[in-house]
Amino acid sequence: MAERLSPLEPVLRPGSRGQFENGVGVVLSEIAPGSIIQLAAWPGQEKAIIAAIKKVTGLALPDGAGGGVANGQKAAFGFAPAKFIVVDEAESISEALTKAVSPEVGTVTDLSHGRTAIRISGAKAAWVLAKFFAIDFSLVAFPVGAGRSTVHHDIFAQIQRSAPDQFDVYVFRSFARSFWHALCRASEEVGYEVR
Amino acid sequence: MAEYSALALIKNALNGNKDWKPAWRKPEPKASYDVIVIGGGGHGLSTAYYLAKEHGINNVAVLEKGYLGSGNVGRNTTAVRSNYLLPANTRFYEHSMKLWEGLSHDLNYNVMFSQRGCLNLAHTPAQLDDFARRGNAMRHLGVDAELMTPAEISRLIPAMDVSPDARFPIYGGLMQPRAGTARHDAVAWGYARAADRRGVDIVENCEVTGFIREGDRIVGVTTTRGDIRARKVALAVAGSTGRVMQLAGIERMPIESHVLQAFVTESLKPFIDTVVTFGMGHFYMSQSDKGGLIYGGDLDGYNSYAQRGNLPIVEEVMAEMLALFPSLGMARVLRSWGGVCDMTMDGSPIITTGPLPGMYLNCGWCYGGFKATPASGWCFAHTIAKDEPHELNAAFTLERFRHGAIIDDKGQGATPRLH
Amino acid sequence: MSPRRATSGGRIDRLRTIRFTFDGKAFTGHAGDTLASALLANGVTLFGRSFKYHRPRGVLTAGVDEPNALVTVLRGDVREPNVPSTAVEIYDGLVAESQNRFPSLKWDVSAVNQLAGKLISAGFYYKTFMGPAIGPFKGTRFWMLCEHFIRRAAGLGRAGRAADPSRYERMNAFCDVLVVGSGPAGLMAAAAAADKGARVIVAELDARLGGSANWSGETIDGMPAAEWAAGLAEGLKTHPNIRVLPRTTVWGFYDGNMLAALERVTDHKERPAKGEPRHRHWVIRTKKVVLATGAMERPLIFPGNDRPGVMLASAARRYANEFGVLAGSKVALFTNNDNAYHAAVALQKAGAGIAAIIDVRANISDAMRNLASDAGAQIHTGHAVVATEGRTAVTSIKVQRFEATNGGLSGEARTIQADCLLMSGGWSPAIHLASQAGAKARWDNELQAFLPPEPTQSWIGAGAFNGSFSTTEAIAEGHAAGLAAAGAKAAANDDLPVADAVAGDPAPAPVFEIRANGKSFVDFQHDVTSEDVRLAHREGFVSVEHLKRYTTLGMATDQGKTSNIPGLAIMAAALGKPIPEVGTTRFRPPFAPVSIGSLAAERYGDIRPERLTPMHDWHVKNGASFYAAGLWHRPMIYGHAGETIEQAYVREAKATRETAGIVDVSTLGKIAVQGPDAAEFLDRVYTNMFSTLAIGKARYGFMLREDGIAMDDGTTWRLGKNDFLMTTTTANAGKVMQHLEYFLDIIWPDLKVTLTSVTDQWAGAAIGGPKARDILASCVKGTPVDNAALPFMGIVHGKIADVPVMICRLSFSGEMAFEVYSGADYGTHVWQALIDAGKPFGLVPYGLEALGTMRIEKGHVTGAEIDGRTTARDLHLDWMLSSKKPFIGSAMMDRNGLTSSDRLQLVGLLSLDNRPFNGGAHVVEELDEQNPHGSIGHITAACYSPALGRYIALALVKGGKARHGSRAFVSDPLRKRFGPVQIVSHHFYDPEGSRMHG
Amino acid sequence: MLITCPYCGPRDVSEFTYQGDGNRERPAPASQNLDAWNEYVYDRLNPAGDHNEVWQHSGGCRSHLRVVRNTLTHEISSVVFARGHVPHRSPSRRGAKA
Repeated sequence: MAERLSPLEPVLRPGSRGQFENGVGVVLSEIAPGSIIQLAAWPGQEKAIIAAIKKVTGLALPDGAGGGVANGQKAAFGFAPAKFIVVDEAESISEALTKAVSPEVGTVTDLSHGRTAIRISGAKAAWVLAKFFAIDFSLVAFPVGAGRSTVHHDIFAQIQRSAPDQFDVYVFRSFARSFWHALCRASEEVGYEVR
Repeated sequence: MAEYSALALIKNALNGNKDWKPAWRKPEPKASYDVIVIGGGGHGLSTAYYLAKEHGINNVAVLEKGYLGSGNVGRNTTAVRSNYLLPANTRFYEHSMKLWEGLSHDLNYNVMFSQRGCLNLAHTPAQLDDFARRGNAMRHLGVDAELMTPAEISRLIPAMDVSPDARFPIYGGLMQPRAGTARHDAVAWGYARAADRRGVDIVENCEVTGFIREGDRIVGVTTTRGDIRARKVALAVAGSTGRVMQLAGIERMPIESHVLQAFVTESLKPFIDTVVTFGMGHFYMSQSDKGGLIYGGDLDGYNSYAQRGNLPIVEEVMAEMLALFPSLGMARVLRSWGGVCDMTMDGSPIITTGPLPGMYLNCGWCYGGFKATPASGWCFAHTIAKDEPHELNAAFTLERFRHGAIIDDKGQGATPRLH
Repeated sequence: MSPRRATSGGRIDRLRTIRFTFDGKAFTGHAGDTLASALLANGVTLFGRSFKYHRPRGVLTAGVDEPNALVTVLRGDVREPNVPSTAVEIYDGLVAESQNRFPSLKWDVSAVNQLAGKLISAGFYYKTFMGPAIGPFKGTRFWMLCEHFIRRAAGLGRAGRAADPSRYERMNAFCDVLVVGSGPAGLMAAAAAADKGARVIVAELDARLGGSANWSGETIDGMPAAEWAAGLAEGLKTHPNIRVLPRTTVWGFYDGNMLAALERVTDHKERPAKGEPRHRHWVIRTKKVVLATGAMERPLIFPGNDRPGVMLASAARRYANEFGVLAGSKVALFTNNDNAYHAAVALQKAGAGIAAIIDVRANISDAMRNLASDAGAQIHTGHAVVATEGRTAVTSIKVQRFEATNGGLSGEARTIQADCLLMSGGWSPAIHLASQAGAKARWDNELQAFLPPEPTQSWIGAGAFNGSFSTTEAIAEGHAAGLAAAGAKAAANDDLPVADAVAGDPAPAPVFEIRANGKSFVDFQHDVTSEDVRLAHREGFVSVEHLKRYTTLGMATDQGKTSNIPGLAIMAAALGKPIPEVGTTRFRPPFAPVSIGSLAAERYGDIRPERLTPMHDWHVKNGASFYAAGLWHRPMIYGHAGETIEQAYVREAKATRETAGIVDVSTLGKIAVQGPDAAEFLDRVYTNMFSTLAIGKARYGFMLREDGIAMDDGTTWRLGKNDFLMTTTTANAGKVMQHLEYFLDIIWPDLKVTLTSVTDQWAGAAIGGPKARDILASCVKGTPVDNAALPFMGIVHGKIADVPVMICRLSFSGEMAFEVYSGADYGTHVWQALIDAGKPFGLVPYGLEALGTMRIEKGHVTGAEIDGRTTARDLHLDWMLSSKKPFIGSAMMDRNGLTSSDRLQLVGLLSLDNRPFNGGAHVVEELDEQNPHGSIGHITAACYSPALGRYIALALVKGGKARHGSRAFVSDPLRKRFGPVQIVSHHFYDPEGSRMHG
Repeated sequence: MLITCPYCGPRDVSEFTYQGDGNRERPAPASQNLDAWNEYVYDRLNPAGDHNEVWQHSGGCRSHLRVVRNTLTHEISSVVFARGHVPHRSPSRRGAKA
């Protein structure tokens, strides 16, 4: 099959920029997972969805609003009541999930092309993201694995904290380039490296 | 000699300014009047003035719960224009414009009406067509309107970014040359003084606490300064309509009260000589004679009686301002304030008899109240005096919603925050 | 050595010399100086001109409350007007200018305004300039002529036209405790809260933490207060729980304990570091706020109180102790309270001579007498200053015996030589933020000040903010507030720092004004005098708001920080009422002026993000020019060299009708509607039926609002039993999504439906024209695309260039056409494959102009017709209104206002003079170019129709269909286009649809 | 102003869309009672004080919320899901194991 073309392709230029002479504050990269899948449960069917996610991906989602888990190749998190995002390096888990979720339980929606996944990591990652998003990035308020739905003006974002100093930001594909530019600019102050 | 004139100024200056009279008396309310107007804002005062002037009804009290002009007449961005799309609105606001043009003389009070023009910027060809539709609609009703090219706009407002590389480049604009600004407080004070000189009692610090009824009929009000009876009780309390109608037992109205913020910068030397609006958001600006840039944007977007705004709109307005004027990043906002607007379901006002016998209602001014002040009072006075609307306000009924005869200039439907 | 720089003292760095210019003249100062302190040190007394009378003015204060000494700071062409020089930190190369003077600060022609004095008193402009009632200057003309000159005389600094090159940023912060102010109270509060584990932010508006400790000259814990504060501040900066924000003004207290602050990150630097913002706009959400904002000293109101060299006593004390600068060499002080005595000592220590202390009070304490004697000052109790002399600086003052109880003056006026007069009229706590938070201040008669109200939001006050003016109180209250904010309690045995100072009486004598001959200024910047306040009283402008608005008292850039209380007091005296009955104004954001750039923050230069389709880069490479469509960029035309826009779209449309064309439709809103109740849900939201739609088929759908007005249209595809893909117009995608979500959540929560925006998931290419099917057939694998396999409104799945695609046969252009959807990341790949496949057939890419042309020819409606006022019937779409079921809007759509016969209805127009139409032109029955009237409707969209070979338009016209075949006129006075038209059906082209059904 | 979304926690008002008076009752879909429709579509309670409102967390989880908010002080006294969804517990402090 043809290569997938990221909206960031012409603008993602590896290298260090901004005030990086004394070390980079953040590292920016695109994750480009094979699959980004949304699952939604009907009332009372959340556990069944969580079980289906576990069955297909092996990821055990914790209870609670915005709870999530990330292991490097795969990730999952809640982003709205009874709604979850599952991310996988593999391209076609949507079919497996669709099989695992019957219409009585909920729905599966493939967003693999519709969302662009940008990773920001490093000591200043929370500082840079706080320039855009009005959510509390402290570890206490936003634990590792958890997911958040938020917005920067017109740009809707789902954010998962995949490590203490690492966030994966899912934005609508059509906005990805604009957001990338803004993110780079906001990172200049702390020095950044694009990988 | 007129009470106010250049000669009077000189005469009084020579006398140490000791002889100026109060702009209006501070009378005790009488036990009864022919007409009570509730609300000592622009609309209430102009209603009282035109009742006296046009209809010879002088036995009138204007009741104001706080200080005179404490509502939206003193909290707006002072723009005056009649550049509406739909004929009912255009005719009404054009009548207002004509009254504005003679107002300082009429009131013997300089309301500083400055016809410096109002320019709506268009940022796409489709938007320019839309503005042309409106401008042509105005022209077909005898109202002035012109389209401007980006080059003309650049000459008129040199500080504006008209470059084609702008995020939303300017394709042109709709200009109403006769539009402009007026000194908002002066409008309230000018009407108050002129009404006072015609015998109207203006009673400040007099809050209406209830309505006196005989059967269904409203025959007066109870107030913090005692009961006052009247043959006719007229409401001009936009911003508080919900609250006052509740006192009359009417809980539901086609109105939501929303807070609208406004801003002024520090005084600057002349920077912009017209009123300008941004087409890809909600932003409007002019410059006061003192030099402050006066500007505003969208409603905060939720019901409020608090006259207090929130931060997101502040940020949005400033961002839009800099999109047009990138040199103003270093200018500074000096003050912000909030006014409470009666937002109706179609964005157009209500001037009507009723809804209760003995009651007359003037409300629902949304954003448009200040520029409407003369015509609103003029039409309302007619409606009160004749017990039927003038043809200029005949469409502004309460019943229009039920019948679908809505006057929706923005085409947003029954979502008040979008009008 | 600078003439007014003390030989030692202050917290400036005397080893670092900084060079700057003021009004073109070179000066030097030291690191740590403000522009005001550096200029004062150089002996400069004249800083600016006042607003109305253009009187010479010097420095009144040492901080953000400065009304007089405003300057414009220049960086190249970029101007920052109206900055108080008291708040500008100097840096090498700083260029500053004075304002509101011509030709120079020293010789200002407008100073002639002073002669007009009484003529241009408060509100004079309301009483004149109306002009004649008849003649060429009637109406508004005369006023506008006057206004022209008034505007040029008014205003302060000049804003530039050069774009501001600065960067601004927003920062969202969360904490447990925000401490505002870092004087002794703030420092103590921050330390106490952080030690209890709270996340703390400390904001200080000055560069240096410490507040009054930096200039009080007191001793705390046995060391100079400034050193004590510096030590504590150092501890805070390294505390893991604390973020310290110097140069940060907390200016707004918003709902929900959300505060806004402005950090001036680089204003004090010659140039910012890479990526560093000039200002950072902090939005801080905090559980508790500790307000330790201190208090501001008030001036006294007496004739000549505005002369350069008249300064607040606390400001002079600060200049002496913090900057090592003497406000004068021979200093007189005028006071109604004990504070001036401390200032006298500070100045004397710094090297000034103290000429006299004039105190309105008849009796003062022994402690104060001792201070005066330490300072070598002669005390004149029961006296007042009645005049000052000098032109651009004080040279002497006149004093007279004064009776504080009745304000009476008596005896001979005596002259005292002094080059500086310091005044102290008592203190006003800086309660602005508390007032913004929503409550009303309360008057304290003892302190003659408004004190903070009961909190309406979650804040705690400490120190001078509370009216607790001693350092000992500030330390204790700060400590207690910090603990309380962190949820702990202060204990009696807490070991607190001990401040050592001569105790003064915090209460001033209730004297605000000395009434003697001459102008006494209340609002210095706006030139509001005490006589203006009394004039307002005479004319009935007696409520505090009327006073402000009529006289402009307190409306200047300093927002009345020095003038509000004296103004109120003079009005109260005129009314014979106590001050609180006149009222206090509610403070509103901002506390001090805020740069507009900081509020626009990262959106300055980037007002809205751009939305790009998957094929955007292809369009750019292939010569497209673009329109903004909401946030999207959409190709308008793919112009060839030398083509006009009309030529380009005519070529594109023609090619499409003759062979084939392809257009990017990825911007259409796409909503996945999934779940067992999806079909039922669609039946309720669309006017027509969707439950009957077969899997693998699409249907055109139409939506109304609740009020029966048309809302949106689009096709919806049934991909599975429980799986629909709805498309919306580009413009309404977000609105329709919210509309559907509202009904699902609020009205029909029992329906099992999931709604997901999948606009960005799919790339869409619409390929249409007589050759479209052949092109598809040549490149689609895995499915036939003939009439049988892919009938009108059918959907098939296949592959193009190895990529899975979904193809629906539907048409907007009126040609046989197909929408090809693929995963967005494959969009360009599929698009290129279609372009390649189409090459032999003559396929052309086309843009919105050609798309618009073809839809006008077909009479399809878009946003110009579905404009929020039209109904389905107006648009001849009544056939879409199912009578078999209720749907959103069905109950309201038949109201008589929406069905009356004179509504605007959709028609077509043919140009009869072979000239183009413009959108927005009106239609009339009788042409009158001079006096246009009688509009019966307007043109919604117009084009040259290549298919018809003439100019056509869609229009909304009263009566609509009934006028088909009749003649009318286009009337477009805005563009001076008038001419005859024929009204026809809106279906101009192929009304039977034979081409698309083919 | 902050609104505490039952799912997302306290968020800025800018993340929410106001959907107005929450006291309105939609007539049965097939109802022809024009008075009832008129009241539902056009009439609003507009109290000065506590108001029952509907908000959507459009910049977050997109849930609709029923909010009781004081129109004089902007104080919010209650927020629940409009959709009768069982309120979620707040996220555990431990979070997920990475």
